[in-house]
Amino acid sequence: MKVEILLFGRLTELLGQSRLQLEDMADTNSVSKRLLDQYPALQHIRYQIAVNQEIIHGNKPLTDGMTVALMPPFSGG
Amino acid sequence: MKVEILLFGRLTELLGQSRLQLEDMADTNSVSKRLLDQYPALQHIRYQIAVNQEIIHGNKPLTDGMTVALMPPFSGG
Amino acid sequence: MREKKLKNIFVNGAVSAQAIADSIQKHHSKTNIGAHSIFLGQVRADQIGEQQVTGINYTAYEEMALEKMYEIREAIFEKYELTCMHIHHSLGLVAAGEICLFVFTSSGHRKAAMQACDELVERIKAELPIWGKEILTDESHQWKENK
Amino acid sequence: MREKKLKNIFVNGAVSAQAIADSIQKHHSKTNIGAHSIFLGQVRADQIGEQQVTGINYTAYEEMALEKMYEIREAIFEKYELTCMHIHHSLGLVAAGEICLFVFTSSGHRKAAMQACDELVERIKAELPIWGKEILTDESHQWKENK
Repeated sequence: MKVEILLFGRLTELLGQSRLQLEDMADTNSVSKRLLDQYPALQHIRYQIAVNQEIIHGNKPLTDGMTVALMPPFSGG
Repeated sequence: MKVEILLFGRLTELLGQSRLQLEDMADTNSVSKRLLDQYPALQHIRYQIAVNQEIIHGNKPLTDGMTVALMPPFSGG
Repeated sequence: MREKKLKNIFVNGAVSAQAIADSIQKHHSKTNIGAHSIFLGQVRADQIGEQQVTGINYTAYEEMALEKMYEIREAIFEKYELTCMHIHHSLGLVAAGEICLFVFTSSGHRKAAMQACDELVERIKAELPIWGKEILTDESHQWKENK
Repeated sequence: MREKKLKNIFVNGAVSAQAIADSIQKHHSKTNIGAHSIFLGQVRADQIGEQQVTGINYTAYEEMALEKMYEIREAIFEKYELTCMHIHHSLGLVAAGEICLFVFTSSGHRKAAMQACDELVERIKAELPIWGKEILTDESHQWKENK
């Protein structure tokens, strides 16, 4: 079971990439935890999570092929 | 003692002119009355009066050389 | 009496899209501006019974309108943190579909420009001695009235 | 799932004054329009300590932004009596003094266009997944955040 992770704004700098794949992620909390283990600086960055382009609140179960976007505060306009 | 009368909007049509001079007008009420005597259709038209470009409310005494503007409702923009 | 500089707001006929573009373009050098708010009044081809409005012929008590506009301009600059404000209103004939009013405000942050633009439009319509004569298809006419 | 047509809002680099003029010009044939309201976002050369902002580099989660914009567009058309609505947002580098956002609403009477334009600007800034990276004089950068 694979999910695709999309990174935006300052997160692309922090992680040095804008897109990665993670395996065996049961839910969005697992994604956050895995990335935080790997990139401890993430704890200083506020971000929202969108699953398949819908912003979620709290934890959300994931299934194969889903797209999880980590989005820092918007600054368009 | 002369005052200058300026007419605007539909009043220019009704009076057939946009500017006239009246003599011996002590105040704005006299102006309205004199014009109404001459153009009875004026009674059907709402208008504001400006004396020397300032809108007045009620009656206002006039002195030589003043300009009295009769202004129907505005419709700019 | 203090000195004051009256700015002309009147243009002959319609305001062109090109004039609007030129005005926007001129503000690219003002790099303290973060927001522009623009209002454009366009002449509608309203249906009046059997007839349609083909254009509006504008006249004004010009001297008084410019005095009044000066007063409004001062009040708006006092009330909002604007970098600039530009107003143009047509005189003479403006055909249906063409622009008769151009209000343009700019500021560092968006709220000031937006609120100032709204207030300017309301005050211009309510307070400037300008009259629009709607010309109909059969060349008859009727006098417009702002609500 | 009902069919829906996503409209692209993104343009490469700055929105030009000419593009704005062309857009205004196109509306001259719509003679049921009486009012246009336009908001333009312009990049400010803000002072950041010793440095100045020379431009903003915009990136977006494009697919999601267009989906979200579709939703916003539908809601605004539902709420206000508009004849048209056009939105353009820059991607990539926009130099200080240049336009990065163009919001354009039109309606028969002024209130609808003005209120819709205001609400669109607020929603675009709050809800579209777009990020601006401010480029400073010394080529360092910082990430912008909308308040």
